[in-house]
Amino acid sequence: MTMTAEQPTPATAPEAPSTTGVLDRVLKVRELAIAVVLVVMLTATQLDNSAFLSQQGIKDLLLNATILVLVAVGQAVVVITRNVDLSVGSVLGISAFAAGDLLHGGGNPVLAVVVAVAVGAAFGVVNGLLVSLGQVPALVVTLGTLYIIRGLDSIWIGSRQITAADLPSGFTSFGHDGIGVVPYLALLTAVVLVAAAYYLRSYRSGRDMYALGSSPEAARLAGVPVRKRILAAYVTCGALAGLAGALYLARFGNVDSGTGNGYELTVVSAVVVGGVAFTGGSGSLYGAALGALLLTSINSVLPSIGVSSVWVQAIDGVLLLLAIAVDRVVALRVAGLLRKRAAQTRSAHHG
Amino acid sequence: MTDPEPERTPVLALEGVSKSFGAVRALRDVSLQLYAGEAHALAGENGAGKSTLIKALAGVHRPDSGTVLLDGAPVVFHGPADARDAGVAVIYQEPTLFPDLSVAENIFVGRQPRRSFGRVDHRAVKEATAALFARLGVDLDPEQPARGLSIADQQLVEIAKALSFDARVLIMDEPTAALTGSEVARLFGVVRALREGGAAVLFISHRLEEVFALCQRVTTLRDGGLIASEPVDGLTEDDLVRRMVGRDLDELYPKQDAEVGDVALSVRRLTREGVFTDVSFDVHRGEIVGLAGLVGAGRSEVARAVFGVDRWDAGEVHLDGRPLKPGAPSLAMAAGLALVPEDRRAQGLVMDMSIERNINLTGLRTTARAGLMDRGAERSRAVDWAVRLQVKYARLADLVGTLSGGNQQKVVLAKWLATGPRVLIVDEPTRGIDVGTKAEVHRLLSQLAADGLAVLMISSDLPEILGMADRVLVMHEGRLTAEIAREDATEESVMAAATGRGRSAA
Amino acid sequence: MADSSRETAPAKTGAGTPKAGTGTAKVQAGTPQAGAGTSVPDGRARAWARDALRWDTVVGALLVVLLLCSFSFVDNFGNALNLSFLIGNTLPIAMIALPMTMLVVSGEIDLSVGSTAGLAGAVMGKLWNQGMSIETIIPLCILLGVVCGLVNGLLVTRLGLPSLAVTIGTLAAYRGIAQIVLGSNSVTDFPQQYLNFASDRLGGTFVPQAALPWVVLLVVAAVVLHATPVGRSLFAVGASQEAARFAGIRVKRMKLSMFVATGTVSALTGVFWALHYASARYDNATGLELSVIAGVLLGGIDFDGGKGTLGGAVAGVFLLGALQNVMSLVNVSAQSQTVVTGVLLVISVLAPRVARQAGRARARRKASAAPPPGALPATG
Amino acid sequence: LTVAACGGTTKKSTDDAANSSGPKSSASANPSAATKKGLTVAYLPKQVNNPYFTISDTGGKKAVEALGEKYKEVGTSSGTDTAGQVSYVNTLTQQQVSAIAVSAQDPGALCTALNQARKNGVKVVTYDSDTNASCRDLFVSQASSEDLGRTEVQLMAKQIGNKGQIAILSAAQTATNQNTWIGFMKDELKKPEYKDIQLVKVAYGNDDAQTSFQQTQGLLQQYPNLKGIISPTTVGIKAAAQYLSGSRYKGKVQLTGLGTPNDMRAYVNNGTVQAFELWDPAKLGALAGYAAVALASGQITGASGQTFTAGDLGSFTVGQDSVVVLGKPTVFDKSNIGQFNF
Ligand SMILES: Nc1ncnc2c1ncn2[C@@H]1O[C@H](COP(=O)(O)OP(=O)(O)OP(=O)(O)O)[C@@H](O)[C@H]1O
Ligand SMILES: Nc1ncnc2c1ncn2[C@@H]1O[C@H](COP(=O)(O)OP(=O)(O)OP(=O)(O)O)[C@@H](O)[C@H]1O
Ligand SMILES: [Mg+2]
Ligand SMILES: [Mg+2]
Repeated sequence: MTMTAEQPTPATAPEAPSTTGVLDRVLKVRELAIAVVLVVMLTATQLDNSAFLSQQGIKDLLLNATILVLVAVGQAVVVITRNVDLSVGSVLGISAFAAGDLLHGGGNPVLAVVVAVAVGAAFGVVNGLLVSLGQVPALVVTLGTLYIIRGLDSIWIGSRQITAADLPSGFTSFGHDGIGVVPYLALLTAVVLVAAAYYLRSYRSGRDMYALGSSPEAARLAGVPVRKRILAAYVTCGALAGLAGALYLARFGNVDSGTGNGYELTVVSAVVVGGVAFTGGSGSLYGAALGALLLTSINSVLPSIGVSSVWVQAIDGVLLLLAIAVDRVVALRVAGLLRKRAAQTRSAHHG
Repeated sequence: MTDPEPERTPVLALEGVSKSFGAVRALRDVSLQLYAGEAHALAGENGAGKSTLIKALAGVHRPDSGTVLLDGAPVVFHGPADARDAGVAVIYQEPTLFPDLSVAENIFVGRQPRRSFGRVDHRAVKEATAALFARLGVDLDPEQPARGLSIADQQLVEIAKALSFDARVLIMDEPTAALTGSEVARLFGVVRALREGGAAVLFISHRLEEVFALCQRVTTLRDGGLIASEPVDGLTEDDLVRRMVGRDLDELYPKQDAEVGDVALSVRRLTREGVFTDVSFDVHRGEIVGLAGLVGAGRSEVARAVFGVDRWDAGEVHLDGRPLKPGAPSLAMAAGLALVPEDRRAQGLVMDMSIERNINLTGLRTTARAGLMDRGAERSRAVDWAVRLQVKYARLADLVGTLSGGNQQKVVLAKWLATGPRVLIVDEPTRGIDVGTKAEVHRLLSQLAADGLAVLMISSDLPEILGMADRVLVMHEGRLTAEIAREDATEESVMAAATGRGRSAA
Repeated sequence: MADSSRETAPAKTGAGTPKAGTGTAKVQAGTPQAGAGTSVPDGRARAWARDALRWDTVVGALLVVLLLCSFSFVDNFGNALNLSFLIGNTLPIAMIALPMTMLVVSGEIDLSVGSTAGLAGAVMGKLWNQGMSIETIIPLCILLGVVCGLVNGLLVTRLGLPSLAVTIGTLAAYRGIAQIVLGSNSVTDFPQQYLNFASDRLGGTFVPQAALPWVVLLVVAAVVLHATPVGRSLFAVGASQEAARFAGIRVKRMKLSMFVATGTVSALTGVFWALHYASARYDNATGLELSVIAGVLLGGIDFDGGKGTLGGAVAGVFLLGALQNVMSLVNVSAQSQTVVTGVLLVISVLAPRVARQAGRARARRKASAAPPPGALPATG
Repeated sequence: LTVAACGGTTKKSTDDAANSSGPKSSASANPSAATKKGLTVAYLPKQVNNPYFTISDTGGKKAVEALGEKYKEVGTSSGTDTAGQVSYVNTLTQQQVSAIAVSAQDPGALCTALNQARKNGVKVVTYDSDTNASCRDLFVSQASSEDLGRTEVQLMAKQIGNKGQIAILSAAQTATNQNTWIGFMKDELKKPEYKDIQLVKVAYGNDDAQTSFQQTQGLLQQYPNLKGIISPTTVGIKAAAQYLSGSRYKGKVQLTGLGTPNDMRAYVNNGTVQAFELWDPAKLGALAGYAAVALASGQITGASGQTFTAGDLGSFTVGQDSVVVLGKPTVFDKSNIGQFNF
């Protein structure tokens, strides 16, 4: 018999506030690191060029980020479930045009936004069904739908384009006006972001997404409705890409069949920089949003400190590498710290 | 064979269930009844179909024929969720945790306590987890991520999860395989309480003494068929083994005396910060050295460091007098070291590759001729070892993941024994292996030692350590606390050192 | 039969996990199937059927069918000039697909291949303009590819960063450096004999001269991946990095060398590109990575690693190339071609799955009709 | 491979050989030859579905069909897919069309393919964006580069009162036509009447709305006293105008360059932009079509000094380097923009 030995006096309910505190902080540090980089970068730019953070400057920064933030948030939801949606650029393009087409005929702007979201969500359903029902690799499927939607988009649109003249002036001014320095678009984006993040954190179905991204097998055994959740993630992603399309139209006042081409790589970079792991199950929407903000800000910072556009792409790439490397090093450090902490608390318990 | 008690309806039952995987008939017309307030054991060799039966009960597999009865009425579980909703809690043979989620979230996934507007109450989740752990006597932080938990800790989390359901039926597939005595005792205490509270329990273990300690009834399977379903009272271990294996049991610990030779493996002052400290020991040719300790004592970590999978911070390791480079498993292998790791699914096997490929993964250089793979040599190496270890398989080209748990373990052993090592470290070598095969593995280890191999055996199965080791090393909290000669090794002396009480002379 | 076993492997549920799409390709080409422990009566026949149904075989068959149909029904397809166009235009993709397949099998990915090719071309143009001899420039450019691959590989293996993220970064960085190096210049005046080599055909045949080195590379890659210890290790590393490490495989070194190989071949491709199109610009080969990846994916290589065959990848690349050529010849618009490419990709992952499900349904029907022989697999 | 060249092959050693490549049309022209019937003229724009090219190719279609010939259009859906454009040239060669009218994504990369086409009897006309002169029979230029460069500076100077800082927002750094125009702008700015105008920066927006946006923002932040921006690209000017119209710089910072009336209508009407210019793309396409048919009928060979008639566009003479120029660009402002629809 092996069950005779004495029990090693386990502490009841190991309520260890120190470990908990560290953990809490660690979870936040991941986003904090990006935030710090962002703040440092903006401050340095401001010191170099005092016009940078003028009222107009701040407004521009926020406006530039909104569209990418929206798409990155949607993408992050999908990536958290251990999938990916490469078709977001195409979806953005086609829903922007759908909205524009409606407004072109003198439609209602609110309706146009709704239509864009609906178109996006519809493509989200397609992606989601293919991935979840077919149980096939998301990368391949969405690369496929990237091509398909792009092709359909150009067949439908042909050489037509929507220009600012076709749009009601209220719609375009919605694209650049705001309350003080905060543009309406940024407000809308912030609301969507907070709502989505709160949902992921505080609802069972939101937690399910993390669970199934972390281990699909365990999720199935735990009775998580895997297909439903994956579908929901894709629909969210599609809908947000659609919304981003509508905002794109408002902001740039111009859409043609090329709109959103190649956007997927930017979005994926933003999500990765924001610390959302491609292996699923970890990362936060705030991180993804910060990643997007960081990327677009770099592209505003470089021209305004007079860096020649020739250098922009190289600097972009190097900064992206730096951001993920720094994030990784910080994470490793913290993990090491935790390991030691854990060892210490363990010996303290048994000691 | 079975004599259903007419006055009671089983809570959950199988009737005439069959299930095939391709040509493999994992279950053939099996029936089973679980009654409230009764602990029911399921016995059988590796690959007998125990886990498959459990998965049929839990809605993971749909039986090819036969029915599942809930409270006497036929039901169809379309998935694990249905079974769960019907009050069936399952601990699967292999822990299935979410590595990125906290331990607490792992336990409550999909059924977190909620606040207003359906929001998850994170605080309640944490508190409920802490309470569960207290009940089980587990020392884990509810907010710790599940990633990095040892197999034993993972198993404990799985147990806590199953308990949290307050289920009517509790099904446990080898929950104790990775646990040491004290955790097992705790677990049994809790399970008894549940059973007395009216729950039906189905329990699988290859440690027969556990079956006798916990269960009232036992059902035996062999080759997917039902052999017997009978009360435990009046059965002996030998009876049970005969039902399972179809013959009498060989001696379980066939330890041969071997001539102890030179030092083969010498570990000096090995330290990995935060994991283990100042570990020194020798293993001689012809010797089996047992390494005992409680779960989390750091035994596996020492083995991993010696083999080079982890780096060490200080100290040195010599193999046959030559120093080993830290962090270089390939060099360690070349020097004649082999490690059978504890986590066969993540570390021991490539689940998506065939049995043959897995066995040959350690011999890529030796089976190659002029830099090209020699298919014939690969094949015969694989067949040779699969046969020697009695792996039960349909075809060598089948995915190793389709084997039963115990047979997977045998493939891991085969993979390493095939390298013809001079020093063999085995970490929980018989975890999940049935008694018959266990005896085979022990005989093999003993034989190898007799032929001059140096063996370091890590095991949480204390009788195994006591039965097989020439010498027992004991670890506690990352330190070696005792070295006990075979004559002096008893359950008491080892446990004393493992719990850090009697710091006997090293 | 392998098919029905899949049903129970729960890991196959989540879409992101090791997937079914290429599952049937996992038993490597030509593995002798009948086993020692086999008591399955028709094992060989089934194994053959399974082999024939493997996706890479299907893609190969599709390619052959497409070629045959085009020869008979599409005007101007079969003549030597067109075939040489077809091969010449697909060659850059086919080159990079070789190391990319191996890299993907080992569980990583390199998106910076197009940029590496562009950078090699840009450096080539720059040095040429400065009067260096082409015989010095080409080795230098290839060395540059080694460095590019090393950078990717070191970031991935040493820092443990995800390769997707790293190579998105270097995708931008290498292209940016190319832009800095060559700016708005476009260098076209490379020596004629080199330009000829890159565009001429072999004797009177339709085979471009440049296809010869590619065939050599193909043979080398195929042997390494499918018949050497290195190849075996790559599959193991891709399927389970941890288990591979515990088996004494040098995972990091393995991956690093695959990144280097990819960088090197990409640079070589960049040189070929500049000569083939007689133009070195910083934006040469933009977007090439997507074509490579689409071809490789179509050929049934699993991006989670550990699965796939080189033959499948090559067939996938040429299937896309041939399809584009044919569609242009029959005046299908670029937009519709895009749609066709996309549909093909989706089918490439859906079809094996549907086929498997159909097969399983058939097996179930058969099983319920006639109970299988009671023989159980022999023990050992 | 390298055996032949012990000392190595360098740029200088091949310089002489390089210029003579490409089949020169040696046949002589017969200006009075009849226009052949049943010809096929294939348009290969930089990018299909690009509104600008659609207008010009539609113009080409009308012209070609008016002559009773067959028209077709093929092309890549990306404006930077040079390899794709090459394979289209290859395909057209295969299909034995009579002439190709191509707007080249890259001046060099198409050469091999185009020369192969010419060897197979296909006439090659470039329009809008030229290749190296040795790879085509004729280039139909939208306007003389010199005219375009200089007039844009003149437009800008008028709008800012000959005084202040200006910047240029171009497309990609490799865009040949942009670079030529910018060269002439810089030259024009050297004139004494523009001594108070400083060109502070050339920025590149890569013909991408978002990048052009951010480059515009950067220019305005970096040079707070900036008075004007010249954007000689339709995408760039559109993006810059949209940004200006929604910012506090609207009306204060002047914007001019090349744009289409439809794109710019809203900004001219709301006061963001005073005037800009462009040629008529439909006429450009039509002229390319007439030229292609004339070449294929043997009425011209592309040698300088030859003359051909281009329907109601009138008669054109081939100039230096086998270039035909469409004419002067049109300036659009509030007074006339209503009359144009393209
Ligand atoms: N997914 C699967 N695909 C194919 N065969 C399978 C699968 N799962 C189980 N089997 C086969 O079914 C038989 C029964 O396996 P099972 O896991 O039920 O055994 P077990 O009694 O639990 O053994 P152990 O004690 O080793 O855990 C074995 O022969 C096994 O190889
Ligand atoms: N990757 C890791 N990260 C953090 N902690 C870890 C990691 N691996 C193991 N640990 C912790 O280190 C301790 C010792 O490891 P481990 O449990 O493997 O030792 P052991 O004595 O071999 O126990 P077992 O009997 O379970 O094998 C455990 O508490 C475990 O939770
Ligand atoms: Mg089992
Ligand atoms: Mg252990």
